[in-house]
Amino acid sequence: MSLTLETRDLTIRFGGHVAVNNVSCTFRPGELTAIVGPNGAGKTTYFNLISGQLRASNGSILFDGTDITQHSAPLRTRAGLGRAFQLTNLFPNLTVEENVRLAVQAANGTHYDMLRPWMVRRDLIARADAILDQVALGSRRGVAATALSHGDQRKLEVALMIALEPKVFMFDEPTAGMSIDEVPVVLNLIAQLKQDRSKIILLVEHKMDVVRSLADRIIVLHNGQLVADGPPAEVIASPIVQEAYLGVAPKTAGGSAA
Amino acid sequence: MAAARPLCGDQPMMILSGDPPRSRILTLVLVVIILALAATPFLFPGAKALNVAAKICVFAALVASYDLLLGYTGSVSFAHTMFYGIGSYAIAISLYGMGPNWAAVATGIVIGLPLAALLALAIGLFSLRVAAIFFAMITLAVASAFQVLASQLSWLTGGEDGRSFQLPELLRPGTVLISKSLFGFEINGRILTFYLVFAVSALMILALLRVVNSPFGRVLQAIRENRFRAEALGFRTVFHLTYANCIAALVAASAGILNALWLRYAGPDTSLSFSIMLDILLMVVIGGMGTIYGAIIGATIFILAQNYLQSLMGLASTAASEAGLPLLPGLLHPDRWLLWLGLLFIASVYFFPTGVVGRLRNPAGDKSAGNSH
Amino acid sequence: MTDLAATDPLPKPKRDIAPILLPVALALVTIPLIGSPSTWLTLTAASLAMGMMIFIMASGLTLVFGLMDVLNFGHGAFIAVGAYVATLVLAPFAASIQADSLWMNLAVLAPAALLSMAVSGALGLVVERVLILPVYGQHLKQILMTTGGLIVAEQTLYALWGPQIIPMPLPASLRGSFILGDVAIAKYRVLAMLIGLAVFVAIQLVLNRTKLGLLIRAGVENREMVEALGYRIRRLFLGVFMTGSALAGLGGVMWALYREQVHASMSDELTVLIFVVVIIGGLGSIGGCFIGAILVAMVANYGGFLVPKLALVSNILLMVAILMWRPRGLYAVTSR
Amino acid sequence: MTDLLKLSGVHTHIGRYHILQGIDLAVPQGQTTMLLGRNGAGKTTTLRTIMGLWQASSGEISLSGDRIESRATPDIARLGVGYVPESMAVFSDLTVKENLVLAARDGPLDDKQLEWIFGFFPALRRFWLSRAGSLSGGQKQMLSIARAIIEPRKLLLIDEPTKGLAPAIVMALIECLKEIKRKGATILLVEQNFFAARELGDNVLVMDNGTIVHRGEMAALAADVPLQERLLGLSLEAHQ
Amino acid sequence: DDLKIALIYGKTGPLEAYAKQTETGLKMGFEYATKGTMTLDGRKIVIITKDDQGKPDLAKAALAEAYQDDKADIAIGTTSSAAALAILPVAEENKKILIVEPAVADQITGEKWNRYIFRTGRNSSQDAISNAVAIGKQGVTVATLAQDYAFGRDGVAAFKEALAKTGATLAAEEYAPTSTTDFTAVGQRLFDALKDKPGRKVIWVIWAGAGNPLAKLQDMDPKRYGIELSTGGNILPALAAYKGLPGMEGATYYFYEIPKNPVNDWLVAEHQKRFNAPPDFFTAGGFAAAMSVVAAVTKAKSTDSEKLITAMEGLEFDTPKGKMVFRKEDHQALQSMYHFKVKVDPNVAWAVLEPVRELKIEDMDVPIKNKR
Ligand SMILES: Nc1ncnc2c1ncn2[C@@H]1O[C@H](COP(=O)(O)OP(=O)(O)OP(=O)(O)O)[C@@H](O)[C@H]1O
Ligand SMILES: Nc1ncnc2c1ncn2[C@@H]1O[C@H](COP(=O)(O)OP(=O)(O)OP(=O)(O)O)[C@@H](O)[C@H]1O
Ligand SMILES: [Mg+2]
Ligand SMILES: [Mg+2]
Repeated sequence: MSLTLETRDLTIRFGGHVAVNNVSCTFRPGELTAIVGPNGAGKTTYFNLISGQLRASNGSILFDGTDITQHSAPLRTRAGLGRAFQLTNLFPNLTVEENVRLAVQAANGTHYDMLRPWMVRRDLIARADAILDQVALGSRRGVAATALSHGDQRKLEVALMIALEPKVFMFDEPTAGMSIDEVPVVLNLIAQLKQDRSKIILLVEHKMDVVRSLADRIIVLHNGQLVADGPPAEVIASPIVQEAYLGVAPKTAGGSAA
Repeated sequence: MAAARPLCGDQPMMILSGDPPRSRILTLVLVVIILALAATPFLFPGAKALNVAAKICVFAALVASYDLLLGYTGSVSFAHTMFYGIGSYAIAISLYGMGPNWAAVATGIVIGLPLAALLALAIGLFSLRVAAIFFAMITLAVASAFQVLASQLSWLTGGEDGRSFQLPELLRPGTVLISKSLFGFEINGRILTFYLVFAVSALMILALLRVVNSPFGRVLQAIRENRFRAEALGFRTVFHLTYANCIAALVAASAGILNALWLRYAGPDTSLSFSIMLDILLMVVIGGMGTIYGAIIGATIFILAQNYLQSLMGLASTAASEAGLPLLPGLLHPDRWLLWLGLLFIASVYFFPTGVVGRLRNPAGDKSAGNSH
Repeated sequence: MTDLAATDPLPKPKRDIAPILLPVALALVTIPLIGSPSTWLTLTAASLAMGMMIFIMASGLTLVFGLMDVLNFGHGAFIAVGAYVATLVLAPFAASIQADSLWMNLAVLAPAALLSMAVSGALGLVVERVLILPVYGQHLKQILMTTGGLIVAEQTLYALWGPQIIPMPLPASLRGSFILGDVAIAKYRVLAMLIGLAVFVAIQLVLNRTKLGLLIRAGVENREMVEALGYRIRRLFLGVFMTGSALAGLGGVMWALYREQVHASMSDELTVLIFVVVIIGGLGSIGGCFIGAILVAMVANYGGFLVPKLALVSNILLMVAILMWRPRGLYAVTSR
Repeated sequence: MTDLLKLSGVHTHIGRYHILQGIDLAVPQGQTTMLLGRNGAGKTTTLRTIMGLWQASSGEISLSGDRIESRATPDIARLGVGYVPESMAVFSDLTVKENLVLAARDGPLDDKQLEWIFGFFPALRRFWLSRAGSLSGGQKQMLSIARAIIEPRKLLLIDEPTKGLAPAIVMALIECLKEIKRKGATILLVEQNFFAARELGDNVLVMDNGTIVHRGEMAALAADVPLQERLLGLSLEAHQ
Repeated sequence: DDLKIALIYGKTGPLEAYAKQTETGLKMGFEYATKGTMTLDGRKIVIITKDDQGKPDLAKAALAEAYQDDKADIAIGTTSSAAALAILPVAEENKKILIVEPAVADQITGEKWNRYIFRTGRNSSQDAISNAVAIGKQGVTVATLAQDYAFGRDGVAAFKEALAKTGATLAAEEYAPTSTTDFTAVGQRLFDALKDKPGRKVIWVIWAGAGNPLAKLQDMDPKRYGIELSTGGNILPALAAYKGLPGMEGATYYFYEIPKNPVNDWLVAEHQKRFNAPPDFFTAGGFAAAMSVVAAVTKAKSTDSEKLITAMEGLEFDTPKGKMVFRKEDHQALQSMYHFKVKVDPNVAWAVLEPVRELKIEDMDVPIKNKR
């Protein structure tokens, strides 16, 4: 199994603030790693560093044996790093279907084809429709992305990443704002992806039950630092998670959890 | 082969790249415009009508190329007339310098087009990385610098006066190709030039239609909508934008070449001035942004207005004053035609927010949905 | 680590003074290049005054374009209108203008300027309601609307006043220069400098002492949310637009007096310049606009003296240089 | 008990779409009313219609007896309505401080109120002078909530406040809202997190397809698993 | 049939004010020359006007239209020099006479000339030379300020050449962009170039369009170095700005009070009567164009282009500026210019130009620049 994603001493500073601080970690295929940590711990920033939206101040990122630290975001996506955003980030005035078709097209490598009309590419259209059905958005095909409700936008966000057919999936709170009956759709999807043992899956999630049921491994970020790494049960039980994250022994005015 | 079958039957659709006008009235209007343009030399004899028709052709192509940038990539550039000017000047300078022969025409094309593309490339690579409004301002600055340059290099460009030149024998008005006795019409070099302009413009518009309806064109739309997301999907947007800029620049330069050939003149006022830039903007918006067909309609409406509004107003003004109406004659005085042009700018936004094409395609005019964000 | 303890006082913003030092540095660097101290002083004083005059005209645009994000290509119309309106007052009182008494001159000038501001402000009201309101947030349509408005305004001015240039003589007491040794400082420029400073201080105070600046920036980003916080943003935008228009009117009077003539398209020579100043300063920053205006004037004057050929492109060079140093202008108030 | 907010027969159209199809609901004074429902049910649209951000095409909306359905958004806000939108809508160009300065419409920032908010959301203190646009997702959510509670409001409309918040902060938020309620505010809360809903809600409304399909007490719904399954498509207990 | 005269001019756009003067002058000129009958050679004079907005492409179209669609016999125009240059070939293609008025570019009767082109207006050289003759003398030192583009440079070149013949010396040539608004820098350079020179010192300014460097230079107080300012004439509204420059000398094309002849007397009186204002630069120009047409057709007894050309070469005709002659070689109308001195009269809205002397055709050596 040669496909690995590794970060070495990954660091980024914004002015004086170190958002991700010396994080070294390796991710392997067939393993779903959940990344947890308080708000502002640096989880999204860590993703941004890996997928290229931000450039590291220090450290390096290795993917599939190559150092991609200096690669641009599009290049990393093409190399197989897929990313779904925490704050929904779509093509607002294009329809749901057009949104996905673009991702399918990107996965297909059809970037600069300007000689053939789009219509001719029936294969791409069919694939886009299949993915929409997969995330239960088939009925909303022709609606502009901006007219979707928040939960539906979250699903579309996930659909875009699936359409990219990446080797690494980075989910950033995929279920936030999704209604309880829809959550299983996404969870099943992730579970399905897990079946394919050749993919690396990273999941940022604040819902602990989701983490518990899906994760093979949990890493904990706190103040930008990696403070725990291990099997779910062990990590969740650790004092740092209990205290700083779950707020079981709260320092602020929080009440006790059920 | 099964997949290809139905498409073979769809030849007209393929010429239009699968993006037909999608409205019966629109189709009708387009057909009328195109037929009228094609038949101008026979339907409307006289220097003026032919001039207007040629100008419509040139501007339809020019505006379509601008629509590629504005309507499809969403970048507001003020440097488009610069490319138009490069085409014009290239042909003018080479015909002026080398004399009226085909080698000079070829030289003009061979120098003008790559120069335009190169400059578009440079502007693209330097400034497409900055925010939209800065891009607009940088292109504005570059365009005005280019204008200064054109007026400073007067030994080359003729400065403020521009360059008048002669066409190769074949294209001159005096060259009679088919004499009047044959059809009752005389086909001379001027009419041949007109058809050259017509054909090349039509080809360019069809090519642009193909580009915007290709997978590449979809990516441009995606960039317009959300550039950041397009990057995250793996599209290297700087390349896409640069290609789009280069294509637009090439078409604009070609339109410039056609215009210079038609006018036998190139100068700052006819090809570089900021007011032409604004006219182009207006034509895009009247016609309908992001539709390509809008370019044809916008150019037609605007250029007809530009050429006939003044005389029309003269008639209206006389009529109004003869009818003894107060105030109206003054407002309709032909010298005030620019006032009405200004009102046209404003009215276009009010009444055709999605352009004529948008209006015809979607008569309901989905207004409130536009406010949703 | 960098956690603040709950009792620490909240941090205070830092001042960014590099842009302020820029014109100072520029002035100092040119001393040896120009050589003659009197020439240098003349040029520097002239630049400062010209900068203030440009600032007066650009200040309106920096409110409207920089802060409110309205790409107003018709700003020049307000400048012209202001100038024309001033002639209404100045023409009947030509005698007091020609009298060589500062007080008599000002007694006519001040009401003329105030009337200009009032009229162009009122025009701003109409323009905002009719042309701008439907197109907030849509740059392209703003360009069309305001260009259309500019054409209409110009044509109306032609219709009312005729196409010819109208002379607008400088008051007698403001002609000529104060001569100190070999240094000449035009009197009118001293007045311009005073007015420019006053405008600058006034805008700064209003924006810093109130929430206005914040509100406008927030309103540009998300109008709905500002309304949901209980602010009547429409009225505010209207008010700011009118202020911008009135400032343009004032600028028009100042400029017309400087050029000693009035013409409907008198602002054509200024439009690009003013946009450059607003961009250099950083969108929405009054301070940046102020420094930008002075820089533009300085580069034009020092450059024009040292390397006259440079004058052709000095504004554009300056803009490119500044944007290379700070891609969003001197002070990046907004992230647009 | 009086109803602070009342909607009757409210219909809302967005463009061609008919989204709210006759909403009748009442929010009792001093209580927390939960608005539940699946994605696309129309919860957000309901809040936006109350806030005047969408125009109700018919029906009545009254706030403490005054009709507000045709008032402009700022006027509704000035009646003492605070709003936390679903998209958070922090002003990303402005700093945290400036966001809060704007939110305190009636005067300067009140230090005591500020310290009280910092108690729940310490991150806001830490990033006091940072651009709101650079905050993390959860921090933005905190700022958006802080903006609504920086001044006392009569009515708070809150759209999914817990999404993206870490469990500890969810706790803090629950405490915070409880305290606000104790101080007399009325809350209409859209929530997908059932744990939070149960902790906070006095009453519950369930929406589907642009109408209210259930109204009742939160405690009753929390106890009735079959009802939950019928209304919300899933047992809530199974879900944290 | 009618005698059709087409007037191509920039009636709308930036040159509107000039164009209107030309039109008025032209109409009054025909009226005067035909003694109010508006008939010539037995044919009724019909004036067709065409607006080119000062744009070369529109001017070309307009002239082609005038010759081809409207069948104009003679065309007159146009306001902008660039547009005038662009339409020269159209006259040649259509083999019809074009009288250029009031565009001033030298090239019109220079390298871009063709045999169908005549010009009643003055050319830039005439302007520059008359100014050189007016201010140039042994012992005078001159520095020039001009716009930095072809016209400014050509004007200075012609001026320089003529100045050399007068024995004056040229100390500096400064060029500033047309868009210049602040003249402090260039003023300093001019002062530096002149201030230590002996004798009379003059800064000669040639500046077309709106910008007005004179007042700005004056405000910098050139007198303290004994420097005088000088420039050519201008239209009346622009002369208002000369009020701050009493005593300034230069040479002008026309000022309504200067020429003393019956034509001008009629024009001034009649114009004052009809418009309550004296005639201006371009009124006189339009008037002269009309007079030349009448003289030419009367002499040729035809509007056939060839006959007209023969008749017009060397043709002498009266104008508000006195006698003009179409020079045979380049068809440029040679004419008097006027050396003036500025006087300020508080009752007149503009500065009054007092005649110093008339620079007659013989006083100026206007080079022939066309290749015939
Ligand atoms: N562009 C930036 N400039 C300055 N600070 C930043 C920037 N981006 C992120 N930060 C800071 O870095 C920290 C980490 O942010 P990040 O978004 O990674 O948090 P997170 O772990 O994803 O939190 P959440 O669970 O709330 O989404 C935050 O405190 C944030 O304020
Ligand atoms: N701007 C809009 N244009 C058209 N339709 C819209 C628009 N906004 C929302 N809708 C539609 O209105 C319906 C209700 O949306 P709303 O956002 O109110 O749902 P919601 O209950 O808040 O869902 P969620 O839990 O996903 O946030 C959805 O079907 C949605 O697609
Ligand atoms: Mg995050
Ligand atoms: Mg919602």
